[in-house]
Amino acid sequence: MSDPMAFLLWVKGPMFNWALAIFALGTLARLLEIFLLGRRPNYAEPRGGEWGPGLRTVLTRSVADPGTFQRAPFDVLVGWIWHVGFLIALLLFIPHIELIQALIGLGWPGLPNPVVDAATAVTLVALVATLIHRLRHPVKRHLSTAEDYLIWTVTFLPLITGYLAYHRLIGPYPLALGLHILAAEIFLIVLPFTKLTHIFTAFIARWYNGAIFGRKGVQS
Amino acid sequence: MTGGSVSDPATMPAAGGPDWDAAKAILNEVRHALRHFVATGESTLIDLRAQPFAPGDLERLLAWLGRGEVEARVEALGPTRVWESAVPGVWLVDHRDGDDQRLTLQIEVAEFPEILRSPAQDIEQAVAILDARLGAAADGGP
Amino acid sequence: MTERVVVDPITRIEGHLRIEAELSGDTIIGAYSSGTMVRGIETILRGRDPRDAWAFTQRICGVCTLVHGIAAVRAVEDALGYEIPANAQLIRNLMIGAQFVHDHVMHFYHLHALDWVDIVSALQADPKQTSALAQSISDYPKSSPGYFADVQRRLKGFVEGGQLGIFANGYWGHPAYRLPAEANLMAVAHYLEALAWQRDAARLLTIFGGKNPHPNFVVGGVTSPIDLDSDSALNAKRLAQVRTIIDGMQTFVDQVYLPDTLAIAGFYKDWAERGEGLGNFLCYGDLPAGAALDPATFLFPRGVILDRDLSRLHDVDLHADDEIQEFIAHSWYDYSAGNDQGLHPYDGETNLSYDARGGVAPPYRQLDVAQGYSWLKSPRWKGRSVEVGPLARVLMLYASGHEQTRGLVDSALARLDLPVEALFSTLGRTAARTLETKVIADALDGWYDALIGNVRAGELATFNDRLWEPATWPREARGAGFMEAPRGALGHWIVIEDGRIANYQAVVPSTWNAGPRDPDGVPGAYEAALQDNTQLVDAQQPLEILRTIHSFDPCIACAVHLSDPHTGESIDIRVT
Amino acid sequence: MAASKTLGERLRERGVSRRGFLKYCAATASLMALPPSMAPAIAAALERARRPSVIWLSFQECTGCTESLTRSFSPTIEDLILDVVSLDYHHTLQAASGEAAERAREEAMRAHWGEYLLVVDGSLPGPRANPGYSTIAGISNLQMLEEALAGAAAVIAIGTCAAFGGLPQARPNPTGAVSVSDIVTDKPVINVPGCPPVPMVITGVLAQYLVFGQLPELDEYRRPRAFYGQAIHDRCYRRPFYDKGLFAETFDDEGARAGWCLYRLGCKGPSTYNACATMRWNGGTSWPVEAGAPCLGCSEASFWDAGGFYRALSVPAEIDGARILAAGAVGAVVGGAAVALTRRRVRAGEQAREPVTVDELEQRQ
Repeated sequence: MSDPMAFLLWVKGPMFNWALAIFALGTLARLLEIFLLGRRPNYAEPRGGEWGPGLRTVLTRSVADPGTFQRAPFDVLVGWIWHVGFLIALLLFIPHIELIQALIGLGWPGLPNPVVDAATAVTLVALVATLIHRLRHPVKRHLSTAEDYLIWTVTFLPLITGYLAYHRLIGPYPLALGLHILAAEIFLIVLPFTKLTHIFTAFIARWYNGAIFGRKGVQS
Repeated sequence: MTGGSVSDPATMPAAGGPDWDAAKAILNEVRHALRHFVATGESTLIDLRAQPFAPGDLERLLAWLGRGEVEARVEALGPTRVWESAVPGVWLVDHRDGDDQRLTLQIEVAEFPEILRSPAQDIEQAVAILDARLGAAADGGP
Repeated sequence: MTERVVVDPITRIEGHLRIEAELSGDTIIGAYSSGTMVRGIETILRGRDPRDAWAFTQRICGVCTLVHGIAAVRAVEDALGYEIPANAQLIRNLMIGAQFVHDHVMHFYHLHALDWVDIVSALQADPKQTSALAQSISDYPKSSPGYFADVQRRLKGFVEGGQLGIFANGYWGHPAYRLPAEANLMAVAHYLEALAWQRDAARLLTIFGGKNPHPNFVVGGVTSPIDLDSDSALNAKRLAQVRTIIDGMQTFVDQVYLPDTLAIAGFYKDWAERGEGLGNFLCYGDLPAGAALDPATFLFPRGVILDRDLSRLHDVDLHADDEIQEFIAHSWYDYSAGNDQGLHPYDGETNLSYDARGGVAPPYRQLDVAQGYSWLKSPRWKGRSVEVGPLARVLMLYASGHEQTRGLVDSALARLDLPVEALFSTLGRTAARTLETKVIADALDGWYDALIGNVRAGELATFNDRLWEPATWPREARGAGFMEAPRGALGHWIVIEDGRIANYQAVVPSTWNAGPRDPDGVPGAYEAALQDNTQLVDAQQPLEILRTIHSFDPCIACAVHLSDPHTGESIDIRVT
Repeated sequence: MAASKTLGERLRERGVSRRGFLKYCAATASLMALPPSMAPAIAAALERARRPSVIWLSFQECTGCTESLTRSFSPTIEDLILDVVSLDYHHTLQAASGEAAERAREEAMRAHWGEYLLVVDGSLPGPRANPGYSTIAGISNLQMLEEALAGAAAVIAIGTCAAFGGLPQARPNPTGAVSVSDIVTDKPVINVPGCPPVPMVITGVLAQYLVFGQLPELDEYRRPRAFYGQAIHDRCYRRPFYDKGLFAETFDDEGARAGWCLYRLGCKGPSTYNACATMRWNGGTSWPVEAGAPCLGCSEASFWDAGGFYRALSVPAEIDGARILAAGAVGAVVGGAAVALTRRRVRAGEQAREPVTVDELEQRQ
């Protein structure tokens, strides 16, 4: 595989198919697993609705309460910044929309490249900051497992390779683009089997919590 | 064909700078060259051939630079047209081949373009040439 | 094996061609034409997106750089029943026409002229007399004694500089060169002039297709949109530029190419008696007047002439299995159901088989002509060996009563004092090329005016997106794309399955003309043209062979482009 | 054979004045993509320059590269043939045929052994392929290349076929075609890719060799940086539309007419390194993107197999149902195993659990 174009074609062709399939069916299996765990029937008289509070919780848990913010403002702020930045880069960069449209037929307007570029730069800085924070904070360092570092890496790689490819900071371009796609594919493959699954489960879990509390008539 | 540069008032842009990227980059370079020329007396050549111009950009740039007071034509290996732009010290040198196809188009920031100067070696031979012509004249020449 | 005169490489052509000729005394009694290079483009096409095919097939040839692109998009359009806008058809006509004019002029001056023009003799010419000669045949402005003196001085400096470059080892001084020194100098000047001219002519394809060689095409229309208010589309400035280029082409054809051809032909009238061969001619027809590819509206009529009988044009059906077939009796291929049958291109199959089919291991001195001796196949129309190209087209135009052609042919024959039969010859073929160039150069006006008329009327469409997406296609489709290329009838046959190319075959002009003998031993056009009518003054300097072969304007990379994946010899040593 | 003259002498003999010479040098600098300030250095070099002997071998090619060469405006093909190089062997242009042509090649090789420039267009059947796939004068391409290589000063591979294998090497490479650099190991090779290359890039590289007698600076693919240093996309006049997200959706919509970016129509400009966007084609007339055609990426290795000319660059090459199913099966197995593991853990937890009633708890207290 000495030829970067051959490498690019491999990551865009066979490797992409593998990654996509592992991601899709892995995620499906994980979601099935979670749903098949099932909810124990609750025979208690419901004291409130499930849907309203469930949706409310999806929103409220997405915004840190003042207490949490005061305890760990860095985690909240930087966490938000890089999550939003990541989503901008992922969903509003025009070549990405092009890819999604080719895959599922759905498209939407993108943002001008300089905006996406700036968002990516901010995200990269934020991610590096989280890593430094994690390494320097004694409690966090103690709590961190190998999986945490793996996940940081697979999240960071697509962004940095994309940034480098866009600015042509590594050459040749087919290699740079190939590395970026490969990084994204690794992200996809790892996603269903690690805590990255939270991309799909976070909102479900929040809704679930909210729904249970709502049923009990308690505000979560 | 790579048409000549005509300064058509209809296409003359309004006052202020052009708002297209290709021209801005060139004009910045010209500005830099002018300051350099004023400070040091060193001239600068900018090749306009290999620029990522959009269709019509070159014509717009030439129209924007406009025409100054001097225009010249050199006949050497095909025609070369030279004119001063409306910005003093900023010259355009349009080298053409024998079929009037453009070889290069350059902006030259200088007192006057090099191609107009009589080559020193030619001047060294000038007296001999003059003498020869005088000799021919004596023999019933012009 | 008898010893033969071998000419390999035949230079000043496109591709790799070898001619072997058997002599009896000084007369050629047997000639064998061999294409010696294969790439396998049709194999490469299998499984690909039919919309991409034009780019692949276009690289069959960089000389007739447009024709395979057009044939490929037409094949896909035929398969899908894909209509294109009238403007797109007009733009394609303009591009095809420009390609003809460009290609024919370059062929005459840069590929063919040195068979008739002795460069070295031009050094002896008197520029004044050359000027007088030039002015006597044309009003072309570059004809002053000073102009010819300059050319001569440059040529002299070049020869005396000691490095003859491309002119080294030509057959200079060969007795078959018969032009006076002045005519030679004029031709050399025009050789250089034509090199400069062709650069401008090529620009027409660049305006519509982005570059030349290998301009861009698209299934469903053309790539350039029309918008008079946009810098980045075909606008008034661009269209005016097209007009200027057309004018330049017409001027050169009228004032240089046409007069030069007639002037030079006058010295070589004996070449009106040899070099024809088959007497059968085929033409698919091309250059429609409207949006549809309707043979009734073609400038070049469709038809077949058999046995020189101009009174009867036979019809051609590209889809009928029993009309166009390819044979491989003397080609380095295998057919799965026997090597003596013919296959229609839809069912075409081709397995490279060099060693087993008689290919001699290189380095070799002679081909084994009893077995396979070429990478070209032998196409036949209803079993007949036919000639395609300018001569076929001019005969077709003449036979169908095209007024301008009749006028041009008759006046040229009258000028040269030759009978109509003179057309069936090497000289006739070369002259036909010039005359059809004139017809096409003039026809450019009509297409240009029609395009301008449409634009004025607000009809701007250049592309039809209705069938662009493969999802809109039937599961299976097959189509034939044809055109008249400068070298003759060109056909591409495509079979589409599930949006992909299942089979692709091209039968090209130089395969018709340069192909080897068929199973019945009937020779191809090149072979027939050389046999039994050509004498060599000097077997070491076979200039006569070059004259006749070059009169066909060989394009051999076009002619050999076939191969098949199901072959033991195909090996994949791609470096990745 | 008389000693060849320098270019300076030749031009003077043709009556070219000093101003004309200065202009020639300015044009040459521009041609070689050098800054105009290099003109005096070029003038000095041209005074001494002698036409190098060029032997041009055409193998598995389409003659498009030669045709492109003839479209060069500066220097023109006439100037190139008459002044710049001595084109001693070139099938398409040379007068001699057959044995006389081959003799011209052998004579030029002998006379300029160790000094001539070898130009190759077209790929060639490699050492493991049948040599009969391409022969000239009965000699296989490989043998002819190896013989000519022995005395060459340097090799220029013109066009994508010679540089990278090109069309003949496209999948499934039916004739075992290889590129020139696959064969040449001990001589400098310059790759001038493109299908065909921009005319002035070909002449620019030849002029560079004539002027400086050495090869230009090359990138990792042995391409001259001066011409292949930047991606089409980065120099494209339509780039601002890409940055704004304005795209032509078909060949004749509002966007196409306004000159918007062709990315969605499959333009390979972002991954293609070539000079089209700045030098343009045919004397600056136009170039594919200007004519509404997405860049095919023709100067890049493997561009024929790069997944379709009308597929946007970021779109996967092909979605292969069978492979997705296979990969999906792997994903399902892994996912299923994870499910099974979790369920077992849950069941184990359930079994290990000791149920207790409220009464029991109260009793324990």
